Amino acid sequence: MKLNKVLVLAIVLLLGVAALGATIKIALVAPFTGLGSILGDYIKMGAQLALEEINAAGGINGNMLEMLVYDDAANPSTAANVVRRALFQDNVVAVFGPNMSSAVIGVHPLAQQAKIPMLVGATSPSFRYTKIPNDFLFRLRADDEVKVVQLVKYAVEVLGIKKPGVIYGSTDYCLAALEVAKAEFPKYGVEIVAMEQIKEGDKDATGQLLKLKNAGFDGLIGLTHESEAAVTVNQLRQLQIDVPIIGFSAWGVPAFTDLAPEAAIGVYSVQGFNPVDPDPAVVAFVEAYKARWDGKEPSDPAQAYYDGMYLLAEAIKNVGTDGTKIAQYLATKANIFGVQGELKCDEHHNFTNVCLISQFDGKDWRIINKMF
Amino acid sequence: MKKLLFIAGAILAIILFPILNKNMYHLYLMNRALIHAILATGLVFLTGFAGQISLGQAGFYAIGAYSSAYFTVKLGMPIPVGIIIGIAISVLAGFLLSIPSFKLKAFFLSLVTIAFGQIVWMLVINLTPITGGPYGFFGIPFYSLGNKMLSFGQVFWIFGALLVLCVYIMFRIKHSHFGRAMLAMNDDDVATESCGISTKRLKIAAFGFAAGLAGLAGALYAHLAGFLSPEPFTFFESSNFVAMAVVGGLRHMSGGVVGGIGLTLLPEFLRFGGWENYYLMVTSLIVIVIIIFMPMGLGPILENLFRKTFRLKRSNTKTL
Amino acid sequence: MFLLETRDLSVSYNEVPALRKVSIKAAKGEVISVLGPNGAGKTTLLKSISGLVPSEPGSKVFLNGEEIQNLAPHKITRLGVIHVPEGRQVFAELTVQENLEVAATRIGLAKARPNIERVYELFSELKPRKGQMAGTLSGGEQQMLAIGRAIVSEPLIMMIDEPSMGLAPVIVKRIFETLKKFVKDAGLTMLIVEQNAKLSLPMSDRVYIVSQGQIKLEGSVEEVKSDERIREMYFGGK
Amino acid sequence: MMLQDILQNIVSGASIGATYGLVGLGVVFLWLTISRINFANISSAMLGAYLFYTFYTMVKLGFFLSFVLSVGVIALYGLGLRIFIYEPIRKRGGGRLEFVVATLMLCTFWLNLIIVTYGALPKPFPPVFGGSKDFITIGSIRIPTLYLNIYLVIAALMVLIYFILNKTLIGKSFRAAAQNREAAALMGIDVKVTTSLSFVMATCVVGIAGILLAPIYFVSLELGGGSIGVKGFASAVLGGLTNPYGTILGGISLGLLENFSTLYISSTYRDIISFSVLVAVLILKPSGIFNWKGKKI
Amino acid sequence: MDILRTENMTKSFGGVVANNNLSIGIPEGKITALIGPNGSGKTTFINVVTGVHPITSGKVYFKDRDISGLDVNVISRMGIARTFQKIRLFENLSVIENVLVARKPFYKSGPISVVLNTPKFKREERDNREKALELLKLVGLEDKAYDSPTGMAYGLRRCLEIARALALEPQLLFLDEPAAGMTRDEFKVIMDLIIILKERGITTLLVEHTMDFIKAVADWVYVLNFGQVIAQGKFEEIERDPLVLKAYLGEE
Ligand SMILES: Nc1ncnc2c1ncn2[C@@H]1O[C@H](COP(=O)(O)OP(=O)(O)OP(=O)(O)O)[C@@H](O)[C@H]1O
Ligand SMILES: Nc1ncnc2c1ncn2[C@@H]1O[C@H](COP(=O)(O)OP(=O)(O)OP(=O)(O)O)[C@@H](O)[C@H]1O
Ligand SMILES: CC(C)C[C@H](N)C(=O)O
Ligand SMILES: [Mg+2]
Ligand SMILES: [Mg+2]
Repeated sequence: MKLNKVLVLAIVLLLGVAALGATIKIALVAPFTGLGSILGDYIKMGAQLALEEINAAGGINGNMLEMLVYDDAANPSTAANVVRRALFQDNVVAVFGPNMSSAVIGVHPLAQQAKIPMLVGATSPSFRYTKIPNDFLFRLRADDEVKVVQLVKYAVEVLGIKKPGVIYGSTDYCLAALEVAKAEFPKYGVEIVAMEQIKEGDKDATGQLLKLKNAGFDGLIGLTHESEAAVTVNQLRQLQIDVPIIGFSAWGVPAFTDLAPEAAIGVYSVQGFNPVDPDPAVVAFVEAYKARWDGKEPSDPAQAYYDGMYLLAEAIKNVGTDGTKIAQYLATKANIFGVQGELKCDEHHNFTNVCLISQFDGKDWRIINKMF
Repeated sequence: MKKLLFIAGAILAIILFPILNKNMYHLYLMNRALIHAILATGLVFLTGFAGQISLGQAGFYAIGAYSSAYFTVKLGMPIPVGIIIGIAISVLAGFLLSIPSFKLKAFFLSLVTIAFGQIVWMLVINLTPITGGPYGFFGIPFYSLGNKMLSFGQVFWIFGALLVLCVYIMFRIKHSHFGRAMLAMNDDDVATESCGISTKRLKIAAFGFAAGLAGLAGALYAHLAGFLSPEPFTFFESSNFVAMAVVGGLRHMSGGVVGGIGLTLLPEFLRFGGWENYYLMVTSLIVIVIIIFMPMGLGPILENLFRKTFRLKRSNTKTL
Repeated sequence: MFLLETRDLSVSYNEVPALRKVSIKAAKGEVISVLGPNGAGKTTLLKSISGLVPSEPGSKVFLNGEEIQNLAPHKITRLGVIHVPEGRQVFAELTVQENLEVAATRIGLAKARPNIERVYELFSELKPRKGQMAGTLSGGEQQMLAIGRAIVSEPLIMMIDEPSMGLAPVIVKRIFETLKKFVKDAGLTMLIVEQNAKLSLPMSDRVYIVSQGQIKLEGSVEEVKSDERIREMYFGGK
Repeated sequence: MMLQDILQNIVSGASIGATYGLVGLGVVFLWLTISRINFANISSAMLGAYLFYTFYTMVKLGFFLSFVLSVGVIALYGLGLRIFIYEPIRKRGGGRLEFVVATLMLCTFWLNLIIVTYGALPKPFPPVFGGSKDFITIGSIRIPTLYLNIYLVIAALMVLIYFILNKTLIGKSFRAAAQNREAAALMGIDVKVTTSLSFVMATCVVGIAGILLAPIYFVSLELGGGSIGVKGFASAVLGGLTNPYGTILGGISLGLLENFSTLYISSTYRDIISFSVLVAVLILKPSGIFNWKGKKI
Repeated sequence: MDILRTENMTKSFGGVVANNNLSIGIPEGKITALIGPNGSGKTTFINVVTGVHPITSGKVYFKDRDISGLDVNVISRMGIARTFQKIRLFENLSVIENVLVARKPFYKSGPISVVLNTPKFKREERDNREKALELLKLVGLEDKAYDSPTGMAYGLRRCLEIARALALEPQLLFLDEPAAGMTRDEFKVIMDLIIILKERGITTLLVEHTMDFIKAVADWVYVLNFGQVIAQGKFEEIERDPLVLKAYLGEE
């Protein structure tokens, strides 16, 4: 059954390639090995789904898309190797990824040098166009500043948190969010009472939580990755500390709630994507994704790169495969409706600012609020 | 004569490579390979000759990289000065790390070196004002002459020359009273001391030398890549460095070079085309297989091959 | 039939021959001395009998008429061929007591308990050191322990490599007296490699002189003693 | 700070530390029996956890059968380690460092094998040892039932390993064979069997540890590549690499050190502090502070 | 004149007192023997004097200089060389290199001249190699100079160890059971060697259990038991001492 599908697909692809000759090579740089490989498969599956759809519909002006996949091991230094290979040896038309912010900041000059557009799902606000004016660099989803601004707003205005305590991780993803939070709370006249770090991989947060408790916090702001989120909520319950909890985007995913299904009930999160979103575009995407990938559920990066592939296809369809032209088109003209809604390049070179506030009800993330 | 031939061959290869191959990716990769070769050469010296284990070499690599980056970017020093400062700080750290080795043997020492690597790595992450922390350190100047940027090919020549220099220094030291003393210490501490040799000083020197080469490698990397982030300085990298030294051949001059270049290129050949999930498994299996079948490393085997093809005899000053 | 017999035993290290077609025999209850200069191959002979070094094809070792040259060393040991190796080879990080207990592997700990006590009686120096790591014993104490281990395992044949090495004269005497008693009481068969021929010959039945990996001379003690060169070498022309 | 909080911190620190010690037991075992450090030690924990997860959650075989099967597979793996890694390297003249590198690479291998077979997402562990809501309350301190179960197993394993190695003849022959293979053979010890058994037992201990720790560490890659491996090694070294009790104590003190530097100094610099203390302690007492016999390696 | 003197030297390992309040003098230019039952503390004496074991209490004077507490290498360079009861060679070095290791203190070239391979360094290397060969000749190992010491016969290994010790150009030489495991023929070589050394003015302290050997060479004998001196004198006197007879020689 599955094999058949693959076979048919392969034949279609082959026929397409044989019939039309030229293929358009695109690179995808993401982590597939080591501890950082959680995201790689989502990214690849999202992008590939879009690519197959586009090819099945006849490709771009009759030319098929071909995706070359590269592993960056979630390591900017490796990303620097593979992006060079993509750009200078494999001569791709565009690069998707890397997905890690520090890697993007490290390698984006190469895109400029090669005049090839680079579309990334990394979310740190540190490489907004206003700060790093690279005409070839684009972001496919809402950046973290957008999300944390919403998170803080919700925490103060709706949850009524007056003395927020923050627990955060040690990656750039967490630290960048922390910076934004530190700047945002004072705008509401609220001071963060304590900030404690939990390292990736730690399985005990007693010390940190006790410190927050002693600082008298009345709400927890969670800026960590999924596993640490699970550790944190589990231990909050153990210590019988009862405060509202609102977490960053890594808190709004099944990877977190699966690990702490009971303790996570009632937790709020700011999300970039919610699979139970009733928006028809989302519903269609989730169905297509599940059908293609054995019932696996998509996630935020999957939709971002899915959208990205359509954006790129749109650009190539209109201006051909010249990198500079594609970049110009993406920056000024590209405008499509994707899973995330309307995609259009803004002054930060972000295509969207969509995010959601949701609450976990023990099974799903119930959407409370969706912002564009 | 034969030695000259060998050296001439090596130099010729280094000179020709960038002329024959202008692919930016290949050159960049070879530059990284040379950097790793320099670092692994230091490890061959430290472990193969002096008998001290270090599983924290990425720590020195980081110190060299961030120091040079800091001094060139934040304090505006020229690149060579930055590199020298990077080496100097690494060497000092190396001296410091040699202190536990006076008392600690083998695996107790290896834990200390792991801890050292972890401490440096966590300092890199947490000393954000100096290192940029997990955000990374950006805008590190690339090699240039006057105000003309060098090409990757020219950089390759510089790195190649540095590597040859490092191996040459190690070669001379190995075939001197210092090298003999180190090999002796590797066999038997007490007997070496009884020969009137201070093993403490030898250990300090060996750690210093290896740290210096790692620092040099780090500094070279910083200016090659143009940015730094904590990821290339983890325990995983430290263990890769040791793997390079072992795969190349711990007790051989060429060990670091063969292992450093080999283990940099191997995963790059496999990282693509549907292999992206599997290549690390394959690479680690290949390394295991090499160790199982050739625990003495690839270096000596290549040396023999070279000897056979050029019909060279083994030199008669036998070093066992 | 002989209890132990080697036939054309040859051994090489890295293709350099160390033993060439050596044939020796030992009947039950016999004490055999093996003499020879440094590097003659005496140690190699014992090692190849006990299986520590592989012998070359064509070599045969018989124990009670059965071929044992291809058995693993621990199996040969379990058959009762106990080798006290050159250089003591005590387990440095086991205590004295533990060293003796490990030696009981062949016959089982329960059966070996009285033997262990006998060793402590025989080598009273070891008794206060029961709990000391064997590696920190003095050279002679280690030698006592090595011989003690052999005694614990109730050998059928004891092959002992330079037992007097590093031992004070008083202990040497004690050891040789004990060994004699074992031979007499328990019918032990012994193969002694000993440089101090003055000590080993009086208790030996027959002697093999090895040199450059070959048997140069073989015979009873008297026959050997009458050989001029041997007297020169081992008895200082006395 | 309230006394109750401090007590709670002690309990949590000691608990997480005990898990380090548990992993360290595997290190000690292999060190004592073959004088090698298996840097893929922690991989056995990951394999144990994933195997159990497969048998219990995916194949649904029930607790007992799943446990036995997982441990059985791990035992085979241990045997494989000896036959395919340890022996060939030793036979061809490779030393400890070659074994170190081979096992480091093995660690990478298993990690990525798990990624391609199970994916990289952590998986929840079935609450067979106590759910996330089960606590024992002593005064005002709450200890998850899960941890109590873990304590029991740790105590049992610790005593068992100590007993095997120091009180049984087979244990002594393990150690003898580690120190001198030739002499061990001359004592009638079958060195092949003892090394096989050592590997099997060392991997099984860590494999069982993996199953036990999975509720805390999740069925995740962290069990096979995170910091717990290094911390387990550190615990073993604090126990002098030879002392099972010392190893557990070493782990517990490491955990306490971590939790108290979080509480009183800084959560950011916690690991730097604990690693520095570790180094200092080793320099002061090279044979391990929790190694009262003072044995040297 | 005593070249080496200990004053109330005590060494204990936990409860075991291996050397108990020893006050011993080693006369310069003579051959002194140190004998005693197994475990009486002879090797420990050497280890403490050469700095391998830290001293528990008391003092050691070498040519009237207090050397207790100094590092092994410092003491060795002052002119005290030794061999080990259990032979310790550098198995990964060739025979001549084993000897050359002990020549290191005589090299003047620093790392820089080594790396530049200066003529001065080359000359030094050549001279020291010659010196090493000379020593190998003295002990009869010159034809094995470039072989590995591993697998070499026991007696030859012992000789190599002595050559290595002599490479330090010592004034005082400690030999810990040099004749153990040798035939008369073979230890004669070493006996002759010690006498040659004596003629060259090297003081030797000899630990041995072979009485023929001691008898032939020793000028003075100390007998230890339980870490204390129980007798001293010429060998002929010692031989008849009832205490020694009972504790060591085992004759009634
Ligand atoms: N492991 C080895 N590798 C290479 N050669 C060896 C090895 N062991 C022994 N030999 C060689 O084999 C020969 C016989 O050695 P063996 O040890 O059997 O002599 P031996 O008679 O016991 O001498 P000794 O009286 O010194 O103990 C020697 O020439 C020695 O150099
Ligand atoms: N590290 C140690 N711990 C405990 N006891 C020790 C240690 N080292 C030596 N000893 C004990 O000290 C005593 C003296 O040992 P030493 O080696 O000096 O004896 P020796 O006179 O050289 O004997 P031999 O003639 O047997 O070589 C011995 O009984 C030994 O067991
Ligand atoms: C979701 C995160 C783990 C990754 C994040 N998007 C980044 O920019 O690094
Ligand atoms: Mg012998
Ligand atoms: Mg002694």
